[in-house]
Amino acid sequence: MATVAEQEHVNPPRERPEHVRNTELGKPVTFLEAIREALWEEMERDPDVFLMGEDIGIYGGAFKMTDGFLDYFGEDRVIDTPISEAGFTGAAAGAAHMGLRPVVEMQFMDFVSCAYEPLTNYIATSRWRGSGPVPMVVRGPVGGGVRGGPFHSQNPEMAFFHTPGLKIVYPSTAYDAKGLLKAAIRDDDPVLFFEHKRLYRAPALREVLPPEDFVVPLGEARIHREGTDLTIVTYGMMVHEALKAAERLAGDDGIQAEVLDLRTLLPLDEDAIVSSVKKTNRLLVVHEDTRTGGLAGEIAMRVNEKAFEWLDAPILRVTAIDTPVPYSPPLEDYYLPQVDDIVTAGKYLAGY
Amino acid sequence: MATVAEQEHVNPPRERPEHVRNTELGKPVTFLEAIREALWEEMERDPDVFLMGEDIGIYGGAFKMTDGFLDYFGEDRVIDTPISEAGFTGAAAGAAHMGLRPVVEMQFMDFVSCAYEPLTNYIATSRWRGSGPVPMVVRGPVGGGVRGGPFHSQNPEMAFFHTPGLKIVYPSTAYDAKGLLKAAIRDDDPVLFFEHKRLYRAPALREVLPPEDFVVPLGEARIHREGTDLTIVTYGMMVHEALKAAERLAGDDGIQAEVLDLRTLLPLDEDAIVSSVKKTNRLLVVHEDTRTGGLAGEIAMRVNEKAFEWLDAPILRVTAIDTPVPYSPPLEDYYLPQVDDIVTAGKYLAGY
Amino acid sequence: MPDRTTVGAGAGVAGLSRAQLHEIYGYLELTRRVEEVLTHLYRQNKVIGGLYRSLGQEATAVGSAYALRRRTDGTGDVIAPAIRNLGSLLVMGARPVDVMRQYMAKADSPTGGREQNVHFTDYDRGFIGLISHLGVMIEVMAGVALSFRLRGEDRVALAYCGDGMTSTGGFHEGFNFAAVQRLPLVVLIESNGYAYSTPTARQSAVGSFIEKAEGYGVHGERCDGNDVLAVYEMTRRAVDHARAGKGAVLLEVVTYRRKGHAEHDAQAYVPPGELAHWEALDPLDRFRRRLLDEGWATDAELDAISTRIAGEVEAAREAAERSPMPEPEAALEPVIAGARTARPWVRLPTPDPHLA
Amino acid sequence: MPDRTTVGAGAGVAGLSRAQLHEIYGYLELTRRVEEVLTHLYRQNKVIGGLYRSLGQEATAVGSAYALRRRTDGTGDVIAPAIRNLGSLLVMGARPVDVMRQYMAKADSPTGGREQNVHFTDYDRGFIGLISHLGVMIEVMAGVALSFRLRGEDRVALAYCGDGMTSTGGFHEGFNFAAVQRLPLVVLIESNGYAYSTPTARQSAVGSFIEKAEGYGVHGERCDGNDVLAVYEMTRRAVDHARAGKGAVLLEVVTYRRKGHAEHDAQAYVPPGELAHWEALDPLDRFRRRLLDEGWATDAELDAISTRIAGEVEAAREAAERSPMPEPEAALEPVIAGARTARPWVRLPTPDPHLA
Ligand SMILES: Cc1ncc(C[n+]2csc(CCOP(=O)(O)OP(=O)(O)O)c2C)c(N)n1
Ligand SMILES: Cc1ncc(C[n+]2csc(CCOP(=O)(O)OP(=O)(O)O)c2C)c(N)n1
Ligand SMILES: [Mg+2]
Ligand SMILES: [Mg+2]
Repeated sequence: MATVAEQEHVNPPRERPEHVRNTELGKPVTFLEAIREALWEEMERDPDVFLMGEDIGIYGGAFKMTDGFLDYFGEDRVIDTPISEAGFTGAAAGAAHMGLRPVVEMQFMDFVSCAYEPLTNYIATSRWRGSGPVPMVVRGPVGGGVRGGPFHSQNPEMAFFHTPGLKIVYPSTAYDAKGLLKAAIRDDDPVLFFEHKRLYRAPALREVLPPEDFVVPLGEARIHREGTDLTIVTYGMMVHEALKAAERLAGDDGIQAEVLDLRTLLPLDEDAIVSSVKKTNRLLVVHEDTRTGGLAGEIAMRVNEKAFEWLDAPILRVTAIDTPVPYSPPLEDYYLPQVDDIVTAGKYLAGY
Repeated sequence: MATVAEQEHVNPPRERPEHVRNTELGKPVTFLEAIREALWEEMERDPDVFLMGEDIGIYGGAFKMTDGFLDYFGEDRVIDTPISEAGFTGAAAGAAHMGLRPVVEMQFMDFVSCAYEPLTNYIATSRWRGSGPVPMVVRGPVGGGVRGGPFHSQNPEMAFFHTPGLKIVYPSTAYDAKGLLKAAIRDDDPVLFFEHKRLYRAPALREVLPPEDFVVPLGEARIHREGTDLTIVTYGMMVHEALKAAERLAGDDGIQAEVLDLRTLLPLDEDAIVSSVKKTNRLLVVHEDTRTGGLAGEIAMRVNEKAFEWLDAPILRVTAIDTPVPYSPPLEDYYLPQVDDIVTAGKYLAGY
Repeated sequence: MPDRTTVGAGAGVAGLSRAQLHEIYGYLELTRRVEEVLTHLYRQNKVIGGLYRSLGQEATAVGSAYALRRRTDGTGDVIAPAIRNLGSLLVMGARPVDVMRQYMAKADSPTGGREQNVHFTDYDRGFIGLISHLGVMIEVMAGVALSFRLRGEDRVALAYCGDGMTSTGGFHEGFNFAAVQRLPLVVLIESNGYAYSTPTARQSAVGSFIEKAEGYGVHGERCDGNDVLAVYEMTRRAVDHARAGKGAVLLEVVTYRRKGHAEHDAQAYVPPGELAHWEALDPLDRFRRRLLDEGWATDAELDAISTRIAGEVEAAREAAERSPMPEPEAALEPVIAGARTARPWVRLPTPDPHLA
Repeated sequence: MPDRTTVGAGAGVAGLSRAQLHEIYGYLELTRRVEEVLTHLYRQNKVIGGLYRSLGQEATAVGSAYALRRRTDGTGDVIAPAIRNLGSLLVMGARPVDVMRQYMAKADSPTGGREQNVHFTDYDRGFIGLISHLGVMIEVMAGVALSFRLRGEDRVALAYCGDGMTSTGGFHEGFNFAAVQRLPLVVLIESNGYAYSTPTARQSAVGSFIEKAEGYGVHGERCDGNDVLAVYEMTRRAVDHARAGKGAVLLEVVTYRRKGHAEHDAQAYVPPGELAHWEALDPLDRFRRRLLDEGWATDAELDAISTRIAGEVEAAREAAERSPMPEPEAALEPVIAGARTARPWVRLPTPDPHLA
C-alpha cells in the first residue's frame, strides 16, 4: 500500500509560489503570512499534514490564508468541505487516529460552536479513553474590532478552556504565530489555534523571521516588556493594547508595567504568571473576551493558590462588557477594552 | 383561532395521578418528586407550558420524571423528540418566540453539548438582537458519583457560564428545586436547570413542601449554615458534602464554617458571596466540576474586586481533578471532591 | 449548472390579478433597487460590514413570500430569510429604510446597530432575523411551526435554505423534527450554484436536493427559481399543503448567484460563460417580458412602477443617511430582562474597583 | 414493525466454506453467551453501570463484520460499533474477557476502568470505541475512510448506526461528507424498532431508512437483519463497492431489539405480541435450522461449538472476576501527552496550597 509519503515522491518538487517565499528571501512577513508559511512548510515537511475547511481550496480561504495551496498540494491535501463544522472536525479526528495530521480551518472561529460536541466529548477525551492521541489543529480567525458583528467577532476560548484534553493557543506576533502553529501541528494532542483578525495584516506586526525551521513550544508565556510595579497578563490583540498602555504608564507616571503574553492559554503557564506577580505584587488581567467567566478568573485562582502573600492589591481585570459583540462602531468600541482602560486600571493598581 | 388555553377548557379537569399529589396530601417529597410537581403544576397553571425531550412521553423519561404526564396532558404538550438535541432546543426557541414556554429535557445533561450552538449563539443573544425574549428551560440530570462514566456524569455549567444572556440554576434541596424550577419556567429568559442525579432519590432530602404555590427567585444564593470563621461557597451535590464537612469542622476543631449555596450560578449572587467573605475573611470554593476553568475562578475574581481587603487568607478551592469523569468506582471517588478534602481545606484556611 | 434548470411551470396567470402581478413586479424592482443603492453606499464606505447581494435570485425571494398569508398584526405566516432573501422581507413588509439602517449600523435600525443587514425581526409582519450560523434557523422555524399546531392556528412557517445550508446538522435535525411531527413548515432550498466559492457538487453528491424529500418522508417539489410565477405557484401549493395539516414540505428552486458571496468576492472561481448564461435568464427581464407579452402590463405601467420605486428607495436612502449612529453607552443594552449590563469600572469618572 | 421485515436473500452458501459457516455460527453463539454471562454478573451487581443487550440482533453484528477484511496488525478494515454491536467486536477479534472487564470496571480492562462496556479501541484489530454521544462516530469514521483514500489504502470503514442515531446532526454531517468525497465508508443502519422507548415512526417519517440513500447520492441496500447470511452478503457487496473506490454506501437491516434499552428498562411500552413475533424470528435459531436443513452442519458439530464456546466464556468470566479494581491514583492518568494531571493538594500528606 502506498503511503502518502511515497505518493508524494512521485511528484517532483515544484517551486514555491512567490507569496510563501518572503522569509526565504529575507523579507518581512505579516502575521497572516507567518501563519501561511507555517502551514506551507509543515505540509512540505510532513506528508501526513493536510487541510480541511470551507472555501480553502480554489478560493484560498475567506482570508486567503491558503491561497495557492490547492494548486501545489492538490485536492487530497487541501479539501473543501461542505458546511459542516462538526462533520469535518469529527472527520479530522478519525484521520488523526489513523496517523494523519489534519489542520482544519473554521472560516470564522465563531462557527467552532457547531463543533463543540466532537471537540469536547470525543476529541478531548480520546487519549484518556484509551483510543489514542488525536493530533489535529483547529485554527481560524477570532476577535472583534473589525465591525463583524456578533457572529464574526467572537473570542470562543472559554468554551474550551474548561475541557481537559485540549490545548488552546492564541499568538500575538508573527514570530509566535509561525512557531506556535508549527508546534501545534507537530503536537500529539488536539490544539485550538486562535488568530486575531486585526493582527492578520497589521503593518506594525511585519517581521523578518528566521529562515530556518523553528518552533515556539506550547505552554510557555513570554514577557513582552519587563516591569517592576505591576504585572499585566494578557494575550492576543490585547498584548498590543497593553504594550501601548504600558508605554503611557511609564511616560505619564513612571509606572513600570510588566506585560506577560500568555501565548498558550491551555495549558496555562502558571509559573510565569506567579513569578511575575511575586516580582511586581500587583496583577491586572486584560482580555478582549467578555468579563464573567473569562480567563481572568482562573488566573486569579492560581495566583491566590500560589502567590497570595505577595499580593499588595486586588487582582483586577479589564475586559469586554458582558454582551455579544455589537456591530455598530460606537457600540463595539464601548464594548471592547481600550488602551485608556488599561491605563486607568494600571494607575489605580500602582497607586493602591 | 383556538389558543391552547381555550382548547384546554374543552377537556374537563381530571384527577391528578397519585404520584404528583404528595405535597397536596402533606406527604414528604424527594428532590425528583419536587421537580416533577413543579413541572406538573406549571403545566396545569399555564397552558403555554409544554415539554419536549427524548423518551419523556410513554416512558416518562429516563429517570421517570415525567411519568404519567403524557396520559394527562396529551401528545401535544408532552412531545417525544427524535434524537436531536440541537433540533429540539432550537425548536423550543421558535416556539418560545411565539409565546409558548417550552421545557426541554436533556436525557443526560452531558448531551447538551450537542445543543451548544443554538443555546450560545441563537438563544442567548435573541433578546439583545431585538428578536425578543426566549422563555424556555433546558433541564436534565447532571453530576457524578453514580458510576455513569465520562458521558453520563458531567457538570456542564461552565460551558454556558461564559455566555451573556443565559441563566443557570443548580439547586440542592427539594424546596429549592421546586421553587427555582417554577421561577425558571416563569422567567422570560432562557434558563439551564441542572438536577444532580445523586439528589434525585436521596432519602435525606425528602421534605414536606408548602402546599401553596411558591417560587424561589433566580439569582439569590442561600446561607445553609451560618458561620464566622470561613465561608464555603458551593452548589448542587457539594452543598451536602460541605454541610457534612462543616459539622466535622465544628465538632473536631470548633471551626464555624458558613455554607453558602449559590443555587443560581448565572447571574451570580455576588452580594451574598461578598458579604459572607466580609464576615468570615476566608473563602473556600467547592465544586464537583473539574478544576481549571471552574466556577471558583469567577468567584475569586469577584471577591478580589469587591472584598480583597477583607481576605485574611488565599481563596482556595476543592474540586474534581482535571480529567473526564472515570467509570470505575475507585477512580471516580478519587476524581470527585470528598468530605475529607473539604475538611482538610477548611482546617488549613481557618488556621492560616 | 445550466443543465439543472427546469423551465418553470408558467401556467397562466396563477390566479393572480393584474394588480397583483404589478405588485410582484414592484417587489422585484424594489429588491434590486435597494441592493443597488446599498452597493453605492458600500462603495462610499457607508455600509459598515459586508454586503450580500441577491442579484439574479430576486424571483425566488419575492415569488415565494408572495405566496404567504401576509399580515401586520402577528397573525400571518412567518418566514426566516437566509442572507439572500431581502426580497422576501420586503414582501412581508420590511421597510427599505430599515434595511439600509441595518447595513449602516444606525441607532434607529431595528436592532439599534447591534446586528447587521437582514438580521432583524418583526413578529407582527412575520419575519424572524437569522443569525450567521447556518442551519439553526431550520430548527427555530420547526418550533415556530410547532407553536402553530399546538395553538390550532392555521399558519405556516417558511424557512429559506441555501444549498450550502443543507449540509448542516441544523438543517437535518430541524427538518427531520418537522417532518416526523408533520408540522406546517416549508423549507425552500435555493440552489444557486455556490456556497461562498464552493460549487454545489462539492456540497452534496445528490443530483437535486429535492431527492432528499423522500428521505425525510415529506412532499417535495422543484422549479425554475428565475421564474417568479413558477416560484409563486409552487410555494402556494406547498403552503396550502402545510396549512391543511398535511405536514412539512421540501422545495427546491434552481437559480444562480450572479454576484460574489459578498461584495469583496471577485468570483475568480466562476467558469467562463456561466455569468453570461445566467444574465440572459435574469428574472426581472423575464418577468417584464412576460407581463408585456401576455398583455398583463404595458411599458408605461411598468415604467411608472419603476419610477415610483426609485423615488421611494431614494427617500429611504436619504432618511437612513440622516439617521444617527448609536451612543456608545447603548452598548449596555441588557441581555436579560430587567438586568443591567455591568459598565466597565474603568470608564467611570472616578474609577473604583468596588464598582468593578 | 413486523410488516417492515423483508425476508432475506439467503442466496445459497454465499461463497462461504463449511468451516466459515461454522465460524459464523460460533460468533453468534459467542455473542449471545457473553451477554448471558454479563446478565448474570449484572444481577450480582458486578457490572458497575448499565448493561446493553443485543438479543435478537446478533446476526446483524456478526454477519456484517464477517464481511470485512479482518487483520490483527492494523492493516484491515475498521469499524465503529454502536452500543449493540458486541458481536461485531468479537468477530473483529475483541476478547470476551476484555468486554467483561470493561463492564466490571476492572484495572486491566482495555480502558483501565476509565470507560465502560464496548467503549474501547483496538486499532490493530480494527475497531474504534464509541462515545455515548450519538452521531459523532459517523463523522469520525468518515475521517477514517478519508485517511484510507489519502494514503491509497484499499481499506474500508464501517460505522454502525441505530435508527435513532439517524436523527442526529452528526449522522448527517458525517455521512454527507463521506458521500460527497466518495469515501470508502459504509454506514449500516440497524432499524430495530426502537430508540430507547421511542418507536421508529417517531424518529423519522421515512418509510424505510434506505430511502435516504438517494438523498445523499449514494448506493443503498436493505435486508432482513435476522438472516445472518443475508446481512453478510449485503455487507460484502457494499464493502466491495466502497473498496473499489465507488464511494460511500448506506445499508439498512430490519431487525428487532428484544430486550429493553438497557437491563433496567422493563419494556412496558412494547405492544403485546411484538416480542413473541420476533422471538419466532430468532437469528440463532434460524441460522441453526438453516445449517441443518441445508446439510451444512450436523447437530453434533453445532453442539460441540456451543460447548466449546460456553467453556471459553466461562474461563473469561473467571479471569475477569479475578481482575483487580484500579488503584485510586490511576485516576491521574493524563489527558495530554507528557503532562501529569494535578493531584488535589488536599490529598497530600501535608496539605500545602502552594502545591494546589
Ligand atoms: C455554521 C456556519 N459555517 C460557516 C458559515 C460561513 N458562511 C456564511 S454564508 C456561507 C455560504 C452559504 O452558502 P449557501 O447556504 O449556499 O447560501 P448562499 O450564500 O448561496 O445564498 C458560509 C460558508 C456560516 N455562516 N455558518
Ligand atoms: C446525543 C445523544 N442523545 C441522547 C442519548 C441517549 N441515548 C442513548 S442510546 C439512545 C437510543 C439509541 O437508539 P438507536 O440509535 O435506535 O440505537 P439502539 O439502542 O436501538 O441500538 C439514546 C436516546 C445519547 N447517547 N446521545
Ligand atoms: Mg448557495
Ligand atoms: Mg434503535
